Amino acid sequence: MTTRRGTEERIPLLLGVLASLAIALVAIPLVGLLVRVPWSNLGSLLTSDVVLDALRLSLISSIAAAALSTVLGVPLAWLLARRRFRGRRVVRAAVTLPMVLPPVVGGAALLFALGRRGVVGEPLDAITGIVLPFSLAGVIVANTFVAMPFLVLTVEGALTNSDRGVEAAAASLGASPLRVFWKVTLPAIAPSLRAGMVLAWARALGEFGATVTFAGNLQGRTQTLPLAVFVSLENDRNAALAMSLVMVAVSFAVLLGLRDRWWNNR
Amino acid sequence: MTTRRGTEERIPLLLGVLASLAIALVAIPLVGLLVRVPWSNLGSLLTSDVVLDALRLSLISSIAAAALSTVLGVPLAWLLARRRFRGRRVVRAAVTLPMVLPPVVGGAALLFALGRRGVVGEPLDAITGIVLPFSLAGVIVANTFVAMPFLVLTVEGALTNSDRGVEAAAASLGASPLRVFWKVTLPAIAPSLRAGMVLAWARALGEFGATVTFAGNLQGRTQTLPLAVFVSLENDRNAALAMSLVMVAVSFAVLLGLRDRWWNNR
Amino acid sequence: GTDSDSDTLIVFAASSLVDAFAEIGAAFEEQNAGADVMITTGGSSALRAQIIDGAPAAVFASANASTMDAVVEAGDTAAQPEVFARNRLEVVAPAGNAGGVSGLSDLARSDLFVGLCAAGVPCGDLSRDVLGEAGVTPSVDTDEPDARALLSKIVDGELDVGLVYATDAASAVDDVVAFATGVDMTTPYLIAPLDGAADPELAAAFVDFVTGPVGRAVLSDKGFAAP
Amino acid sequence: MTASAQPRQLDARLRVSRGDFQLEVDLEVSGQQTVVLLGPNGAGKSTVVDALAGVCPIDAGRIVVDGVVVDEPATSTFVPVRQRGLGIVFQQYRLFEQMSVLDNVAFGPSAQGVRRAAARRRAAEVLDLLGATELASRSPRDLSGGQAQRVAIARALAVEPSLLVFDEPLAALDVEVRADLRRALIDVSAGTGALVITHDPTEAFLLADQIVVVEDGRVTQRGDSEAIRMHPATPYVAALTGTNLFRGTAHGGAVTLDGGLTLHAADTHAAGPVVVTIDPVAVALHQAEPNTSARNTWSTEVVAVEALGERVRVVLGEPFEVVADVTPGAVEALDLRAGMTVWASVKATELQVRPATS
Amino acid sequence: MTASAQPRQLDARLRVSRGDFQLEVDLEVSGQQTVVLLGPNGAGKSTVVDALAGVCPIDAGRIVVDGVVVDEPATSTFVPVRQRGLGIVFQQYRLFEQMSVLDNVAFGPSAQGVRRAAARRRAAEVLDLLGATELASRSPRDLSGGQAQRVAIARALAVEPSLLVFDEPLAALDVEVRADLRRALIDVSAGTGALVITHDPTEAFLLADQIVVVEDGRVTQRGDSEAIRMHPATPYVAALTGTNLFRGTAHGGAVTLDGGLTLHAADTHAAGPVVVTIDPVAVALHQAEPNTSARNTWSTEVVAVEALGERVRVVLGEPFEVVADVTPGAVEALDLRAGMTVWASVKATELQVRPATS
Ligand SMILES: Nc1ncnc2c1ncn2[C@@H]1O[C@H](COP(=O)(O)OP(=O)(O)OP(=O)(O)O)[C@@H](O)[C@H]1O
Ligand SMILES: Nc1ncnc2c1ncn2[C@@H]1O[C@H](COP(=O)(O)OP(=O)(O)OP(=O)(O)O)[C@@H](O)[C@H]1O
Ligand SMILES: [Mg+2]
Ligand SMILES: [Mg+2]
Repeated sequence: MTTRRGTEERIPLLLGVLASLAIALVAIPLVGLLVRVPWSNLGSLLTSDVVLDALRLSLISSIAAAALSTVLGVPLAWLLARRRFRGRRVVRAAVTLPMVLPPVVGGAALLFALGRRGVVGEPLDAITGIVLPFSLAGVIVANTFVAMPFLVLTVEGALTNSDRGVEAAAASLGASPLRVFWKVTLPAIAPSLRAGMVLAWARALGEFGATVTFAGNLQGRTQTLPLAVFVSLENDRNAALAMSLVMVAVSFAVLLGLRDRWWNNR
Repeated sequence: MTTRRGTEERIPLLLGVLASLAIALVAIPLVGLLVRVPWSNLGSLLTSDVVLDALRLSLISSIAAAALSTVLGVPLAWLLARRRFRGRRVVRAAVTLPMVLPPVVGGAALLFALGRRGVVGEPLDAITGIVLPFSLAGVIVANTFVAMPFLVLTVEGALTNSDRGVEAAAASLGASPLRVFWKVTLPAIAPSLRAGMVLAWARALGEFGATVTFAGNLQGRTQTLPLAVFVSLENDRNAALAMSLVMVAVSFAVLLGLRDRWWNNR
Repeated sequence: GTDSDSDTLIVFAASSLVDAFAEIGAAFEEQNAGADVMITTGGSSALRAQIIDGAPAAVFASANASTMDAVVEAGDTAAQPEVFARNRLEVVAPAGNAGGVSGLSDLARSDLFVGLCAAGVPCGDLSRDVLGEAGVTPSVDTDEPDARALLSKIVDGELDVGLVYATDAASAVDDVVAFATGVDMTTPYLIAPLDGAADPELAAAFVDFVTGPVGRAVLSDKGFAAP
Repeated sequence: MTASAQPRQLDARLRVSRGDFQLEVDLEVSGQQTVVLLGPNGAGKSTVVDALAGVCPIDAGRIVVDGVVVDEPATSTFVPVRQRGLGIVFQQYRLFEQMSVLDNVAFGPSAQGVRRAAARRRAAEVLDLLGATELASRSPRDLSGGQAQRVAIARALAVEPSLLVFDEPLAALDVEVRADLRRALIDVSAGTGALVITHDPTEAFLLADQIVVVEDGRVTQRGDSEAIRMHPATPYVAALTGTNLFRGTAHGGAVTLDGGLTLHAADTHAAGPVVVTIDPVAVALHQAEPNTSARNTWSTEVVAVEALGERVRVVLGEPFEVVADVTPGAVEALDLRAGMTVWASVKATELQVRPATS
Repeated sequence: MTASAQPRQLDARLRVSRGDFQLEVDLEVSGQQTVVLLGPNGAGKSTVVDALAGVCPIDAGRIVVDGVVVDEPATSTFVPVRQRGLGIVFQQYRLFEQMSVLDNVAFGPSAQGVRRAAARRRAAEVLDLLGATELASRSPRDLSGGQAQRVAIARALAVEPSLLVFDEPLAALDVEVRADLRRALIDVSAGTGALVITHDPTEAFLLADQIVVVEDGRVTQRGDSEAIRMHPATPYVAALTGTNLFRGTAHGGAVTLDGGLTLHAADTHAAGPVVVTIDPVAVALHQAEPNTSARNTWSTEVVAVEALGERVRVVLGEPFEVVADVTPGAVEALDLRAGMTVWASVKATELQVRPATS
């Protein structure tokens, strides 16, 4: 249904002003960034091996982390929202911790646990030969660690909000809990699930501290864009700005590419 | 209504396994961290001026940033979910950028924009005498910049999901759009709003890169816990671990303190 | 906290100076009643960026010449910078030396996890100069953003070998074994008072104090070489 | 009962399209009239409400409430619903789940600037009027279906609107409450006009000063209860009032129905398109081909048999669907059951033939 | 019509508390019976559905479906609803908004392992049976109220359950569809039992093999339509069937009602607690104090006047609420209006006095 112009109420002044301030808070720094970007020699800065490698690794690892966060995080959110079990509050509080920990500390914690000398990492290495640090898998683990909580909390909030009567109806038609979850519960919270996935993806794309601490920083293997940016900030600021621009452009492209329908499916 | 034991369906195996993996991914590193914490001389490590100053600043700035994110971000989310306007997709994409930008770059962007020599900062200083960088206000601005997008996306997702018929009913009873928003729309998405606020608060509490770049790292003025942790990581690892523990404890206390009712109000 | 800004001396110092400057600052406060020295540490270039962007620092101590040059160029220094210390690199392996490291040439071994400072940060540039001089092509697994991050990965045993500053190795003497590189190359540390100092005299006094006998003694105690 | 000087409460020319569905309805409510919009499912009744409530802005036409144009695409006029002075009960209730029942009802007065305490007093009054006082502190989530509907009605009444719009206000209510509420509605709407939407003919006939029948988005008949009962214009209305109605073409004593069948009629003057109605009581049933003076006889299948108070209603199928009302005795005598074959007869004089007007 | 060898479809002793509300209802459905649960709003009818659906597990008692105990707290038995073989239509429909109507209806068969294409064929069939074929590709969000209810019914029918449970299945449906559906329901539930919940007595009387009347969480009467109609046990049932019913105590030719008023009765033998019923037709109205042989006369206020087919129903207020059915002529003669004062009379012989059983 297309709406006739003039049939929507004016935006309330207060909301309009606050929303504009919010937009300004985000937009002004971005403009500040764009102003400083070395537009003239952008081309050469961006086609270097370093940037292309980092872009590739960033896309792979952030998408993998978002996917992993979704696959693991949605069931966890469901559990938190739908089942009462002992220790539920502790689990919920624990899940938010990776958001609170400074990423560098998070990376250190990952090393303590999954590093070559880590509590779990050492037996893992001994038994399977898998070493997470200094590998792409490690980058993905670090990204998932920091990104998943965003997905879990978003989805849990939506599940708490959603109508359980419909789930009861589905069960009464003979659907197993898994089927109810997959066919009824998830589609009903689709917009929030999408928001959670975007949050997780974006957080993973921008992730720096945990990654560099846990997975190290090697061009072509573990150096994602934020790492490349950080390293160049030290010595070649223009390159750093140019790479930041790449990140801005990539996420803009992805988010604009997700058609409006993807967000507003009703 | 208290549920009789045994009346809930068993947790589907697949969901149980995935949720357990999710919990493990979060819990194992935390355990790793706890194992390494220097429990014996924790007392002396934690009562230093540095830690107390940083804790105070962290609490103030993260709460202020969460509040500011809510005040500005909720109206923006409403605008994105409820009104069609030109550039809506661009605004939505732009809002997510601070999540994607490496925090350090975000801090640099803030400096370019709001720094003493910045596009907006210079006139601001000249006219009002307000200087944001290297001040507590700057820390709050930096934290809000990185934290607000999480709130906006979470709330927008929930708004998209929510029943607009109820809003129409409220309007038909004579309520202004602002009243509808405040009395009907917001209460209806309360769980997601809370999730968004927790996300924003947690993100602000853990924020490091943008803060250090934009607001510097002065003990007692701008040095929040993550900054203090980072500095100690360089020279006194035990102190860094002890401080990380403080952060974990604070957020655990806050999240457990938010009674279960706060989350599950239905 | 800060009582009054005029008594507070904000010093921006390269990360590797943390321990040394903490001691020097304390000694300076003792000698100058009412002075409150606040040390802010970070990567040299991050500090440089903040100074150029107007951070209220009174003194800048950098771990290489180029960052200091940039600050001078920006016109933010109040006096000519001085070299006040030097640092060199050492080959470092975790205590126990499970990889059997014995010198610079082990950095070329692909069976070991090898770490360096990233190119562009002072210790990374120096590392590459040293390796080039010795004709060793390292088999690198990670370019760490600074020497401290690199050191802590070695201390934890995550890396088998790396090149860090001698001062860093000295600070972790119980947790690592160190070997000389066999190449005589050092990096200079420079210090200068800054234009934006709230109390320029105090800033100049602090610079003098660092380059004076007390400063020199503390620095050599922490493993720095004389200028 | 048309108002004279006083402006009409509602004067609407609605043209709305919703997906494939097209609505074209003109409506007037004036004075203290209760207009009932009656129609089958999916006819567009709730769409009329949505148009009045601004949820579905009209594509063409005009809505005037109390003399004020509130929606007119041609002049780009659009007044938000909150300024339209309507009290609407939506078909799905749409209660505010996060507030108590009392606060739900007090919401309207509060929104109109009444102080909190006064708004709650007003709410308590209205709840009392609807016999829902004991629900005041409950959450809407904990109400039964009928209780929720009562609260929705109370909420709309609390704002003292200049026009009440009720979408199926009584559907979920039990019979006792329904009678009470019907009285309350008549009381309340004594001062104002009311537009009541229903698919229940009894309700319509009881409440209405005027009935507007809507089918498939168009008005098919207007009039007071009496007129609609006596002269149903469409098969739907005929079914409502328990009459058989067919369209066909008359030609000298016979009528060929649109289905193809030809019936004999007593009226030999009618010609051209006509509407034929047959009272169900006039349809007689027989076990075998009847030897009767009735001019129209045919064999047919019994589709259903339903008790209807003292009579029994028998639905007949092919070749043409007719309803017959017979006595329980006849049912027993014929052993009527769904699926069996019977003979039916209608006297030519029982066919009422009127020229088709629309 | 009780089943003999075959196990009962449903045998339930339900004890549930929900907030302040207590439900204590015993129910049986056997063979091909349709049992109708009839009761006023908030009586606990939907709570019965919730208990059967496992949404509100019972606190005590036992639910047996098709011979299998599905809920019994004493033995900690609890079978999830999906294994109970029930086809439930909830009062709020609860359609899946993210699926098409067809997929909504196909959901049940799919969940029971029917292949996708077959499930959709089955769904199309059921939609066809309910005359909703043209809705198949629509979204539930775009349906009218009645259309949504039809889809909800189709969805429950599609699973071919061993017991159908319908919570107000016809409330939102228009009269034509209602009649169709009623037939479809009777058809479908011919093979299985059905528990139909309604507040509409006509619906109850039409559908029921047995009626269970629930009031305030308790069963107040059971029986077939005839029994309930002839011998209403409570004022609610009496009102449903258009009868006046009072409780009181008889003592030699007089009955003192629970309200305090004493009436004369012809029956002089009754003593102790009794139920008194008065046919509305037996209540006569007069402009002034009547000079009549009727032993009971009193002055009262007219609360409401409602047309009721060929009769007019007059509701009288203090000192005791009675309904009188009079002719339109009488209304005109007396100029009856709500609010006026009239005299009423009832002959002692018109009081039917029965001993109170419950
Ligand atoms: N949001 C919508 N989008 C598209 N079509 C719709 C929408 N809502 C209703 N319709 C269709 O418009 C037509 C009219 O619907 P409406 O709700 O007005 O019917 P109604 O007369 O109120 O019926 P009922 O008695 O069943 O409530 C129906 O065919 C319906 O399917
Ligand atoms: N979730 C709930 N929590 C507490 N009380 C409830 C809840 N749901 C219903 N009730 C109360 O339980 C009683 C029975 O409600 P129920 O829904 O079973 O009534 P009903 O007979 O279906 O009525 P209706 O005809 O209005 O649908 C009512 O008083 C109702 O207010
Ligand atoms: Mg409708
Ligand atoms: Mg109910």
